[in-house]
Amino acid sequence: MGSWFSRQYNEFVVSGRWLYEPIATQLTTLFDTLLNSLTLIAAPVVVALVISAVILLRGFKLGLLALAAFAWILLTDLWQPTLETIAFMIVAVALSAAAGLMLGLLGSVNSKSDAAVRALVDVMQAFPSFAYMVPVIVLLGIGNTAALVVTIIWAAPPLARMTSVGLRSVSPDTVEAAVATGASRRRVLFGVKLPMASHSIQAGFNQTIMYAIAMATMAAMIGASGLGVPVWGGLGRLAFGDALEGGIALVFVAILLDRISAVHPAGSDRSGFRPSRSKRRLVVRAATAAALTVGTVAATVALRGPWQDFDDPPWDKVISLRGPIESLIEWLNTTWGEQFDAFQAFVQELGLNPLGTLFTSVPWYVVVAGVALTCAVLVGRLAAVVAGVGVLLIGVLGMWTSAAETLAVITTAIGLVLVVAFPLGVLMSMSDRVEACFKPILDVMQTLPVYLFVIPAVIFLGTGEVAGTIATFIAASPPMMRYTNAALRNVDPEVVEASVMAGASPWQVLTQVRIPLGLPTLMVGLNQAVLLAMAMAVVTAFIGSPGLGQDILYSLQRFDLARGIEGGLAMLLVAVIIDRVFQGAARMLSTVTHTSEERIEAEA
Amino acid sequence: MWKVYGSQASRYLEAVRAGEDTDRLECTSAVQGVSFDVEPGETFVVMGLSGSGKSTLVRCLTRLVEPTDGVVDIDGVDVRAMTRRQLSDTRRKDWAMVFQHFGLLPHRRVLQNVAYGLEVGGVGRRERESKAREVIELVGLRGVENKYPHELSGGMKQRVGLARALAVDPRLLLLDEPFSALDPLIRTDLQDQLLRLAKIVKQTSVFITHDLAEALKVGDRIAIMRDGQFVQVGTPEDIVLRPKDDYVRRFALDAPRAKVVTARTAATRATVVGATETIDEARAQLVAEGSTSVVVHGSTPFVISGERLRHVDTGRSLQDLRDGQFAVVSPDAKLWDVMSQMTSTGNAVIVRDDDGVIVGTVDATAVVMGLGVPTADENAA
Amino acid sequence: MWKVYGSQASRYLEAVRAGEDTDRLECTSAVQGVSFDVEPGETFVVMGLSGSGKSTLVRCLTRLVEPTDGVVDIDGVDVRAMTRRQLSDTRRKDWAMVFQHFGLLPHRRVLQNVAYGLEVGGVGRRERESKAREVIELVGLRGVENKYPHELSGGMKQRVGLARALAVDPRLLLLDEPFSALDPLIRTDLQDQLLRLAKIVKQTSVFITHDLAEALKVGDRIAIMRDGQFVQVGTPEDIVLRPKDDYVRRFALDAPRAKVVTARTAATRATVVGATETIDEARAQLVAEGSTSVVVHGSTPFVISGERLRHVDTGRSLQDLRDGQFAVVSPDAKLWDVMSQMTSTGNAVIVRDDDGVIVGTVDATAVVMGLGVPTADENAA
Amino acid sequence: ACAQTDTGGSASAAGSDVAEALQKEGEVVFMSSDGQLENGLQANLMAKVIEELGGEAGLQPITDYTVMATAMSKADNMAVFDFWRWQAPDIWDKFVEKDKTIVELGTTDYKGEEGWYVPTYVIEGDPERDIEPTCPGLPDWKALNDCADVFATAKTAPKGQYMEGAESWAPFYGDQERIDNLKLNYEMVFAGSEPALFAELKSAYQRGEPWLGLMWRPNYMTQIMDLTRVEFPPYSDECWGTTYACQWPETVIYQLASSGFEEKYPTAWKILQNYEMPDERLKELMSYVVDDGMDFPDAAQKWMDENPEVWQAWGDV
Ligand SMILES: Nc1ncnc2c1ncn2[C@@H]1O[C@H](COP(=O)(O)OP(=O)(O)OP(=O)(O)O)[C@@H](O)[C@H]1O
Ligand SMILES: Nc1ncnc2c1ncn2[C@@H]1O[C@H](COP(=O)(O)OP(=O)(O)OP(=O)(O)O)[C@@H](O)[C@H]1O
Ligand SMILES: C[N+](C)(C)CC(=O)O
Ligand SMILES: [Mg+2]
Ligand SMILES: [Mg+2]
Repeated sequence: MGSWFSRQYNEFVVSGRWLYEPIATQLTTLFDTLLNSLTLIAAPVVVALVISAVILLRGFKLGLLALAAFAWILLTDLWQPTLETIAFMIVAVALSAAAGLMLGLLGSVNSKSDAAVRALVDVMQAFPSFAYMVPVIVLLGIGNTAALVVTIIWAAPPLARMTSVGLRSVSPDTVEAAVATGASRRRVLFGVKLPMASHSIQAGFNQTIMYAIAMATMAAMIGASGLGVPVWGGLGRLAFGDALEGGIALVFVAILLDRISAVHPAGSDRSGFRPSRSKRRLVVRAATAAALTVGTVAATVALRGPWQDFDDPPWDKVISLRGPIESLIEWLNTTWGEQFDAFQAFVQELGLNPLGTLFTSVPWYVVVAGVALTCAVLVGRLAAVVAGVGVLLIGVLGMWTSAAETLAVITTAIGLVLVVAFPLGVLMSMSDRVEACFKPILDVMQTLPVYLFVIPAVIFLGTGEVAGTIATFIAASPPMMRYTNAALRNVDPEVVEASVMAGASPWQVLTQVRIPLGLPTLMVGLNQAVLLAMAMAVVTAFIGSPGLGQDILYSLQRFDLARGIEGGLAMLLVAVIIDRVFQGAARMLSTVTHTSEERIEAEA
Repeated sequence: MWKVYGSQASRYLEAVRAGEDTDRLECTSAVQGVSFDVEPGETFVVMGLSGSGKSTLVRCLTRLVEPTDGVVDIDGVDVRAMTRRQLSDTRRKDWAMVFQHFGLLPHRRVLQNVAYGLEVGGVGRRERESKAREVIELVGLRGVENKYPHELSGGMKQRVGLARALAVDPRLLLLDEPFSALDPLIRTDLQDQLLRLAKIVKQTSVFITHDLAEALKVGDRIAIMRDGQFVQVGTPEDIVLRPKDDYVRRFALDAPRAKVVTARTAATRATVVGATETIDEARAQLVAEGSTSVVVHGSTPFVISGERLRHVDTGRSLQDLRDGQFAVVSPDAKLWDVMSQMTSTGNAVIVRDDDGVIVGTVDATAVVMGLGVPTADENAA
Repeated sequence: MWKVYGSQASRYLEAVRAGEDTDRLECTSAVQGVSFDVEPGETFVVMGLSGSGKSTLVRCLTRLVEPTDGVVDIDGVDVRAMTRRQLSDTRRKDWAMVFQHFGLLPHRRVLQNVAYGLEVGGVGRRERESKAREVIELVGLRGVENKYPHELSGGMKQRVGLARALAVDPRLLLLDEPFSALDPLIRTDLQDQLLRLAKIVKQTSVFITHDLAEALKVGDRIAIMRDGQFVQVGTPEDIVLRPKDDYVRRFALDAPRAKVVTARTAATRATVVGATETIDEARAQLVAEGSTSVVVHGSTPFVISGERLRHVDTGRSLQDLRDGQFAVVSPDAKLWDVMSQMTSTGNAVIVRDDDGVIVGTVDATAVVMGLGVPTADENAA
Repeated sequence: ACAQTDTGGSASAAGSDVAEALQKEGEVVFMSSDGQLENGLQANLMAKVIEELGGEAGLQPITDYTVMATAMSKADNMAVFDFWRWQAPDIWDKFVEKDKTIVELGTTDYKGEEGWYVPTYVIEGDPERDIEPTCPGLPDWKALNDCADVFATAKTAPKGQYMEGAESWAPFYGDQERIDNLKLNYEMVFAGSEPALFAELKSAYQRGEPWLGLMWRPNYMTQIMDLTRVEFPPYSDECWGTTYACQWPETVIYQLASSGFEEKYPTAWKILQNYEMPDERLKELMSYVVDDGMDFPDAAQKWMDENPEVWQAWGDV
């Protein structure tokens, strides 16, 4: 199957040149032009412009964060890669947004088109990005162009989803009012639906940005320039300090982008369509921004000397983390080595070994029947057939053992998530202070490139499935904590009050009310955690974690299109089956607990 | 008119016609064989509990929901035969609708919301804004033209909704529970405003509500709907005093009767005499007509009870028998107003129509009887 | 009692005490210096528009919301001084609450929902389920014990909510707009049921509503709340007939007066005579007492109007003057019932208290006056 | 592009012709792996040299041979200075032999030494760090079986652990055959990737624990650590590719270029032909990075500042 695809594809590479080459050329030109023009502007002016814009749009607090970000970037001598990342992001986000909007519009037409778009978007997201890197570079070579394509494929789905959801959940009252006034369909779409879905679209846009930046750093693997390069390079040299410098810069950029594009910036009016800001505050912001920009431009022109090159600060590195991190790691490694070893043995013996034996020893027909039955109960008959065939297909592809290994790692990691991250989420939901404490940590964890902590993990835990499991657990924890927190906090306050009024203790309220009622949302969180764990399979393959990730990594390193496609397909199948099962469970629970489906969708 | 929801809607109708059992078809029959006329200038109210099919009915009229079967004729045009284009056109020019949850465009200011219908209809900016300002004034919203909907209170939002509908000078105005999301005091305000407008512009409208008091207040005629069918159609008094079945009666029990029943209904016949006639003449006429009181006609008419007239000295003039103040009300006055007058004067009230003809009098007994409170036996039933 | 929302709550109170300006503090003062007593067995109603602070007030009573300042004393215990533990304990045993949106546990069956309070209180399974079944029967829900809340209609859900509250035999029952999410007919049903229960178990309760008709119907006393303060506290009749200010008056205008005003209020004094007395004696007594009618006491008492008595032959016995049927009502009967009787008999109604003492009579005029409709002048004001 | 520096000014008369020619030819790009010291350093050095000589040169960061080869095959101006042909035979077959989109530019002056390495303290101990020798019989391979328990881990015990890089490398090293045919009591374990392999070694080295795994010279790790290669029976053409029961061959490392390079960038091509990087020189360059903590451009610059005559001679074409 994979080799058949590989043959077809190789033919297309030759015969389809007329189709893809012009597109690639356009992309390349676009990116180069943008980067060149950015490089032409003096660094201080770029900094001043960006900070001014941030202040104007989001206020002084975020302006301060932007200032800190630039200070870090300039002091660690990462100006050039940062500019490249910015240029990359501008192009990638613009194109992903265009693609996502189109798909979303298409999906909102009717329920059939919605189903089609949803399926497409599911595949785009569940198919491991590493697996389509190879086909893309076969087509376009390496470098920013290929990276852009991969990033666009990866980042468009969230916007498509949210656009479609947003358009379909526009208050039917308002749409009806417009129709009753005699407005045409086009008018209703552009004059009513799109503006009213703008919140939802904006939230999708925010997601798209976050996906794009995650992929932009990953794409350093296929030759994208930008901050991913120092991170990968640092890791390659085992210069973790260097990698961390780049990683911190990335986190800064990501958090800034996130806050700027967030739908409800902190402190704004949640209910209002247009938060009515006080005019005076706006004026102060505008004045500061203008003063900052003008001052910087003037100073730059006056001091042309030291900034002569206009594209690089006149100093070398001022801050370097290499030394301190090196000593820290050495200290940890030499002092706690035995404890790390013990922990490794613990996870191996209690989680991975028994589960691995279980997954590989169960006969295939039992698995097929089991999966089909589960789907039949939770989702429906059609889904059961599809899932059953899917599991069979994994066997046919020859990915049975790999899939079992992957599942063992994921199951162990999710077990750890349930034991560690879920209680932390509960804790977050019970105390505002704990929540405030964890939020920034979760933000950083989710924006930090995963591989940044994967390689150092090897120092402590060695290579292999234990390190892979731990890395997977760490990556999959944030969504579980977030969703747990949200699920438990969003429970109908009246039911909680009724319970308190009946004299229930906080523990009783938690176990008898909050958890049962939040269960659908908790399931969504668990689903997210599992899907994220799946996505980690390739990353952990870099540190020798066995399973489907190895197949994809192999394909990447040996140019084996066939094996990559097969591995990718197997992963897609596993992910889709898991996703459907969890969604089915969530839906079933939600009919009992009466949480509306839209709410789940909105949270997802 | 029929509206059946569900994929087997057409089969449903066939089954109904053939008298078959419809249970096995998975359909919701929201409107079932309803038929009615609305007179020009009339406010026709449809009332019923939640889910009784009111919204569906009114949406079928303008094909916001396609009727499954039936005829809709508005201003002599067969609505169901209209093309898409004609329909849009008519919606722009002739019909307007007010919604329970306002249905305002959150991203537009009040002025642009009100002008929306005109904008859709292709009216130029200046013209439509001046028209919008006019209507905004009419609904008492002057000064908020430049606010966004989320900056307004519920009552103000609904005024905007009303203004938007009125801005196009619709020939037919549809209102789907326009006030039910509002606080009682604000609701009363808006009902009064609507009544005032209805009087000024002689608006033809179909008004949906689930609140009987509201229906009685704004409706010229009321249709009580239940499970997709009209249980009773009639004037407010019909509904309150002559409920057709138990269902309507249960609603009517809580009705503010004093504000529904008219003086005409409650009035008892009185013998009318001129101020110059003698007491004897009046007495004779009273006996002949078998009425219980005499109204002495003149510029300030007054009432003499039969009892009093019978025991009074015949020598005196009728004029001498005037005892206190007497209010005069029109036959359409509600008993509430009659009682107001009675409380002020302490006397019976004279009912005189616009042509100066005395219809009768309403005394305390007539009020109590006129309110039509069910007897103790009926109550127990 | 005070409840101020916001981070500067304590400063707000100081500022109020010092008479300073509070505008610059970013606080919402939801309940402002409200103070009241509830008698055992009484239903105390708090009514007011949305946002007036009703929910906050009732939540402060049981510390679901911590009051900013003030004293809460229930059954002689200082609620604000209770420890967490005591509070839980008291909530389990002595207090219960019914919520607007029912607040049922969606994942538990009706039986377990009703038994929830007992379960939390540590009552054994068998005992709590038998008690729950009892209460389920009481609210008329037999047969649905094993359904889930989402399988029930709104009215049934609220019955479950009520049953859950009643299951613990609370000394104090709090109800926060328990019926406002329901259809009018169902609401009436539940109000009647609540009244019946209140009578049976002599329940002390605080009932929140924004519907005046409901307040008048279920309340022994009513507090009208506005912007966190009590505008007026009084019996239903006080509110309707003696509104303290314009705000209350506007509400009262729409009140179903006939169902509020009692016969005691409307009755006019009558001269009471024995059946054996002569007409002359009765006449003399009437004149002496200056009343307008005579009630002839006996096993079936009847009324003779002063007018008639004056013109009648002195030779006849009082008994001969009985003309038609005369109904007897208690002083607490509402005018609605009085009017029912009047409609049946066509005569005035005799008001007699439980001890057999005649309080007076109510004739049509008394009814009209008793309804207290504002005079035309007042109306205009 | 690299920042211009003003240390030059020594361009000869011939130099100005070269500069002109280079200008006309346009930008050439060198593949640079940040993670592979020897590779990245050379790419940085030559980019600087070309620019100093008046031309334009860029760097393409890479992390992977496959990705690199695809890029080179699509372009006509790319070159790489350090390519381990034997470890990527399918790339060689496809792009060099079959498609001919990549051509040989030359071979390096230094040779690669791959093989099984252990930290030297395993053999000799390290009194300074208080480490006893744990397998003094090494580097002779015959000592391996006696030390199996020394190299054993939780995963492989009672066998010893031999750590290999990625699964995709294994076929070309014949490690499994070597283990089987020499009857070694060892199990092969994959680190997953080059950085992971390095991290494993580094962890063990820091802790002073025994470690046995694939490593090679020249390389960052062999540069910073004291490692010793296990001595297997001597290499023979018969053994390699069949039993693998022998030492690795001395690795010839290739330099490659896009196939159009010579035709379209003749001047640059000649400069690259002139370029020499003997073992000693590479070690010197690498020590700037490893010992002095410089980054690649600075290391290249320092070397150029100190040896202007050497690199200027390369520009004599
Ligand atoms: N789009 C639809 N598809 C299927 N059934 C529908 C649809 N819209 C309404 N119904 C059903 O038709 C019936 C009548 O609904 P309708 O909305 O007309 O009632 P209503 O009287 O306006 O109620 P409310 O007071 O709640 O607005 C209900 O049983 C409802 O469930
Ligand atoms: N948690 C809170 N924080 C801040 N303000 C609050 C909070 N809860 C209520 N308020 C404010 O206190 C005031 C009174 O609210 P409350 O809910 O008591 O009113 P209510 O009379 O019960 O209204 P409704 O009829 O809508 O239930 C309102 O202005 C409300 O906005
Ligand atoms: C010897 N290896 C192939 C693993 C290393 C290199 O790519 O240089
Ligand atoms: Mg409706
Ligand atoms: Mg409330």
